[in-house]
Amino acid sequence: MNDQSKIITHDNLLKFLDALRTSGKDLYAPQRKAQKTFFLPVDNVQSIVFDYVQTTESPKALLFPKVERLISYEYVDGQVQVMDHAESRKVNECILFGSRPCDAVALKTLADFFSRDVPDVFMQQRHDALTIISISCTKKDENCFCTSVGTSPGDTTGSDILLTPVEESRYYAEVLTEKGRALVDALPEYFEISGPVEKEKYVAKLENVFSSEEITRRLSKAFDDPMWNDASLRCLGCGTCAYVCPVCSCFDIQDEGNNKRGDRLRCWDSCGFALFTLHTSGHNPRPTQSERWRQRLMHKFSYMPEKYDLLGCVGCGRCSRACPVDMNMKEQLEEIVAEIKAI
Amino acid sequence: MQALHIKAKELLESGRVRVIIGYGEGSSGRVRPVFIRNVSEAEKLVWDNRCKQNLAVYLLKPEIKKIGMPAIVATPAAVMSIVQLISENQLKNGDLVALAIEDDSVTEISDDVSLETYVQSHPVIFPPSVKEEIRTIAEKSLQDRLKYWQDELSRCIKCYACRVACPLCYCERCITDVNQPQWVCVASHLQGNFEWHMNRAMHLAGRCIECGSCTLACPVGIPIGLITIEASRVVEKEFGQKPGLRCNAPSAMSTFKVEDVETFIK
Amino acid sequence: MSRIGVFVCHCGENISSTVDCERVAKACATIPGVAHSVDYKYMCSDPGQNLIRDSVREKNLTGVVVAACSPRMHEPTFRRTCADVGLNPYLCEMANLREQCSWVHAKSNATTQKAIDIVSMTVEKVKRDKPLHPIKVPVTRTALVIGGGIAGIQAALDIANAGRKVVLVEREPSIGGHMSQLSETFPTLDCSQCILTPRMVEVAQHPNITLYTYAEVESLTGFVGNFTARIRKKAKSIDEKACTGCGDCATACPIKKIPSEFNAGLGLRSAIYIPFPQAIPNKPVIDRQHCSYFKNGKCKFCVTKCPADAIKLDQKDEFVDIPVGSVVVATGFNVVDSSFFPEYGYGRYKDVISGLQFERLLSASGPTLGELKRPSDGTVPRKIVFIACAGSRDPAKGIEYCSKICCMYTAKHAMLYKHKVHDGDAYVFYMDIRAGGKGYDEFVRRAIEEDDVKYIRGRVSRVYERNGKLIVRGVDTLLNALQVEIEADMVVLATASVSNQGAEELAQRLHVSYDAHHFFSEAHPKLRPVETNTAGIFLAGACQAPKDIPESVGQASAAASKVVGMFSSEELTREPIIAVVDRSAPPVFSTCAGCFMCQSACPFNAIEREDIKTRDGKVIKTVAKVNPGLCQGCGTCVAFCRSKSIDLQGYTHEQIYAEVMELLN
Amino acid sequence: MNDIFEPTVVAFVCNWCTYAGADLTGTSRIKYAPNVRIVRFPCTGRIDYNLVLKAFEQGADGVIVSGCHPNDCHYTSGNFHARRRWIVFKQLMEYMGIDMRRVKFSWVSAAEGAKWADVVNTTVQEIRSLGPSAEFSEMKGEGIA
Repeated sequence: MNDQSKIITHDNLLKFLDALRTSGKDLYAPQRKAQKTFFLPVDNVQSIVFDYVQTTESPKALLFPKVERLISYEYVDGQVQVMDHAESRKVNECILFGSRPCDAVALKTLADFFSRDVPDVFMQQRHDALTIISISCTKKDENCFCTSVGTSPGDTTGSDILLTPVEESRYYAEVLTEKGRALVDALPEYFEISGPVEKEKYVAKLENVFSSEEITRRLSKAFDDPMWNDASLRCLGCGTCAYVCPVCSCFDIQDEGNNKRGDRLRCWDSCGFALFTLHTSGHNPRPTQSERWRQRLMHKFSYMPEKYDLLGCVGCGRCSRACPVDMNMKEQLEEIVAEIKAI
Repeated sequence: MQALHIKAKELLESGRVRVIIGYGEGSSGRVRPVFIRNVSEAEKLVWDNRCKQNLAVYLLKPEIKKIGMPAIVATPAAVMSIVQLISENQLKNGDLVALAIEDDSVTEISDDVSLETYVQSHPVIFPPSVKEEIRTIAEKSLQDRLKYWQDELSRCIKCYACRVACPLCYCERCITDVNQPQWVCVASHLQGNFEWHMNRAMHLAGRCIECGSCTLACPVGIPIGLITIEASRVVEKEFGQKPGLRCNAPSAMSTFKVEDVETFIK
Repeated sequence: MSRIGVFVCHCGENISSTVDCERVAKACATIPGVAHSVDYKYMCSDPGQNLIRDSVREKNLTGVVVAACSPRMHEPTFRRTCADVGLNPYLCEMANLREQCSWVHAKSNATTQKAIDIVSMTVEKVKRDKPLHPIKVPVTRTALVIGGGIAGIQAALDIANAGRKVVLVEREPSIGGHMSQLSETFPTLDCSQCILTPRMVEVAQHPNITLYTYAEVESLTGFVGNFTARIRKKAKSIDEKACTGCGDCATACPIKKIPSEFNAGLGLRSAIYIPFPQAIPNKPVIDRQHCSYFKNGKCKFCVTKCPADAIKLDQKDEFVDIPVGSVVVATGFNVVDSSFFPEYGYGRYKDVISGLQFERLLSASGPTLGELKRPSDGTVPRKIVFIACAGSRDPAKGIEYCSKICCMYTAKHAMLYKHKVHDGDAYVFYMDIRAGGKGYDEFVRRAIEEDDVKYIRGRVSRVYERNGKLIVRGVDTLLNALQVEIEADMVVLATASVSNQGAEELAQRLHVSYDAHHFFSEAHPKLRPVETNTAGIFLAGACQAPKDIPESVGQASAAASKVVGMFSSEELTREPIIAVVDRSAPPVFSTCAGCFMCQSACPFNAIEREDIKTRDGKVIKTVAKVNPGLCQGCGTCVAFCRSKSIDLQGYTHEQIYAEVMELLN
Repeated sequence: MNDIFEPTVVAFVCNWCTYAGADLTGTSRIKYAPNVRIVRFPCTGRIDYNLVLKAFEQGADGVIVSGCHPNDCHYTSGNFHARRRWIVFKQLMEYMGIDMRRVKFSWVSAAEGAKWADVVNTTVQEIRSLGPSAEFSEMKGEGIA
């Protein structure tokens, strides 16, 4: 029996969150806006929602904001003064509540990806300051495929605390890391020690439809497959899939400013845009949507595993749900398994 | 739907068209754009009240153009976009066959005259909820409107789904991709988002045919269509011109009348 | 990195009295990309320009900012200076520190700061300037002269005598203008018609001049060197070729009581008429407003009487389009009408008349054949009062300016009166006597001293009738503001000169600027007095401002020499400030999406469609293309282009953007 | 320290009318507030609405847009095109909640030197009473982590 396994009631959970919120930490949790669910700063714990299969946007912005200031410069008395925000800023302690196990895996992937060779200080600072309280999935939809990419509805990877809803509005809480333990230890009154809980009984059942290794193997032969063209005909080339994806991490560096002062910003970018690979000469190595759609798949399932031993997809299904023209990731992957001959 | 299948087969079989741009069954009970190139696939075409997305956007997509003569399953809004695109030299007579469906009968519309006749009798009708939203925003005070839009636009992630979903956003290089100078901030901070949506509005003024595809496409649920609808409404109110009605109509924003009225230029 | 030179001019003290020029130069030296920054007393002087030349050479400058007066003043000067030392002239721009800074603000820190900002912004613009090369366009070597008064006649003759074709358009049935109405001219008292008529005849007979009378300029399109003038030939209702000018028609015409324009309303004319005996062409026109045939469909007496069968009642207005290379506007002036002076009784009392009417009374060709008689009863006026500045220099009446010619013609009038009525009394009420000009002051003195004209310095408050006399009540400011009352037989008003009727509409048709009084504006009050801001259009005579005959003739000759100079070569060079459509390397070819909104936006039809083709002729895309010969550089298309695929040379997106960014940081 | 708020006003003007008019203000030695910075364009038709946005983003408190009176455009119709653009732009900005009292549109001809001074002075005065522009400075930086 794990002494870090506890039980918390729904009411106590809200009290616990409220206590965290008022402790000076930033608390982000799923809330509704325009009939969609987003991780937003919490003003009132009552506005936190629990009835989602998956949020519209992923929580990746907490590690990798859509716009992040890297440096600032100012021209003073004929001298340029540069301020490196990696050195000067102070990242506040932050709690992410309500992420799904797949999100926690994704955030770990993101952090791992950004810490290879030269570690990204911005990412590291945010990751160090972030405590993740995830909730296991008791529901799924047809866009979910976490089990096929190596995770599962009750996966503890990446979370600091994992809550699994059990009977009577209670949650089975697995306190997984030091960060998680620190939170619980500071507010022990809301938790009860739990006996053994058979988590599998409560979490959603999701059939494994393919193996990611299989996909990786098949993609290595599929670069010139005619399938890409057909599959991407309806793709219009927006960045929605990349921006809602918890793992997509492409960015663009933009300087905004004038002769006197300005900022260097890191902004989200997407390989779905024609502009992404457009050369100054006018040449574009990925001239049509077909190459761009292929790139998206290849990057996640071929290049990332081969180069970094990381999988670029956690099967959350957000891209499929958000796509304005119903490009469906799971369907595409199934097609790859079915259509492309294995080696 | 049966009539649509028959028409599709007939068009493909006769070789008159190479591809039918239509709606097919998608995931999670949604419909999705499909491109039917073989008679055997014709039965995949679907027509019901889920078919809202403006498919005219595909008429200008190079990959689709490459296939050859298209027929398009067209909502009234799509026909309006086609008319507007013709007036903007992006399409011309004979470039496509539009298939308008009513009570399970399919009408082919392809020449300028029939397109114009069709749009006259088939105005784009919003759902009442859109009308309600327009009214509420109009009634807000200036400050409340600013708050409202700042709140909405702060969610924008600049995925440009609104841009790609719009049949009239066909520029090969969008102003937001122009970087010498950078007219529109690339970053999706609030200022950059405001700039982007203000530019979209100005660029669609007198051109937006109010199909609402941008709002449908927005993954974060911003009612962005309201801005471009307002832009076209202003043009109609001030200059008496509605887009998407005539194939040779000059653009309202690049023409003028000496008697245009304003009260604010002193 | 740019190497910009900044040259701050003190303009004597014009700039330096409110702007700390030294500080401006110092501040600008710290702008990144500025390699050299100095101030100097007179940048436009020879040493000043040498300073620029030397710096360009020694410091290898890649651009020059001259912070001095308005670019409208000296930009060409400094661009030439730069060109002298091999710097492309379009890499030199001016920062306007005088007209838009030092002259309009008090000496203060804020004023100097503004000056620094103006220069910094210009530096940013110049950093992004590209070398440009003037555009050559062919010239149509025919001039259009609008207005057949003395200025138009002089300009037309000078141009024609230089061997160039002229089209002269006159609104009235005859050329001659106001000068043909005058009796004698100051200061020599030679007869106006005697000196004018030969010129009119010369115009009619000149092989290089095509004359359109009773015609107006309907529109002017195109641009310098290549205008097209559309002339409306109003229906004269006469076959001019057939007409012999015998005048039988006018005799036959039953409608005879129309006030004659030529006689300033003092005489009458018929509905078919030749305005005056010396008219050119000496052919009648039918005034359709008054003709009974056109009013009631009956009459045709003239048709019956015409021995040449020359009367064509069904004639219609005709339009001719004439290509011309330049235009001289010489549309003259007018005098204010009677409603302007209720206090003087003008329009109410027959014997209160305008100076122009008085000219007609004095003229041998006038309604009294040169005998001076009162319009009311035909008697000779024994006492006559001239009121100078009738309307002029009167802000209360909306005319602040001096009409310039009145002092002289009033002296002339008084003098001529005294010559005709030796024992009569002539009084002149005046504000100041402005008699600058060769022999002018001597002329006025002669009127006072030799002809005993009584000059009273003061204004007239009222003229009213009492016992058949016109009581002129005024004040003599030289006699302690003593009230003066004169019982006069006649009063002559030196009415203010105003712009001609329709001047504003004509200016709009020609796209030339005009002032608040609708006089046409010259390009520069001192240095370009005969040019307008619209290249190829010149001004002559009183359409620009009130002028006397020698000045009008002088300006007409000046305008003619400008035209002849322009016509001296087959090609013109134009400023390369034109729009250019983006053309990029394949596979993009051009970012233009081909919506052609620019086409409907362009006021000059300068945007064409161009097919970009593969080598085997397949069209890849159709994009906009600017015809550099037609583009005038307004940039309207540039602001319309959604994808920013058109840019305006000299005012590029990058330049203006950089200016705004610099201004506000 | 001066307590009066000195607004920054940017003026976008056409070369032929308002710029010349502003030159005339100078030649006539009519004084006006030094808060204005003039950017010269060939024609009002050339003035991009984005510049108004950029001006506010860069911290302008007010903007003046001025050119030739209707019918007086040196290029015939650039000002008519501009007029349409401003009619639409103004209403859309207001729809988005922006206070357009900070943008002054005027026709100032080459002969109206006094009017130019008046336009600048009244604008500066009005903007001064409105206070510093807040809408755009609020948006600036919002959403940057």
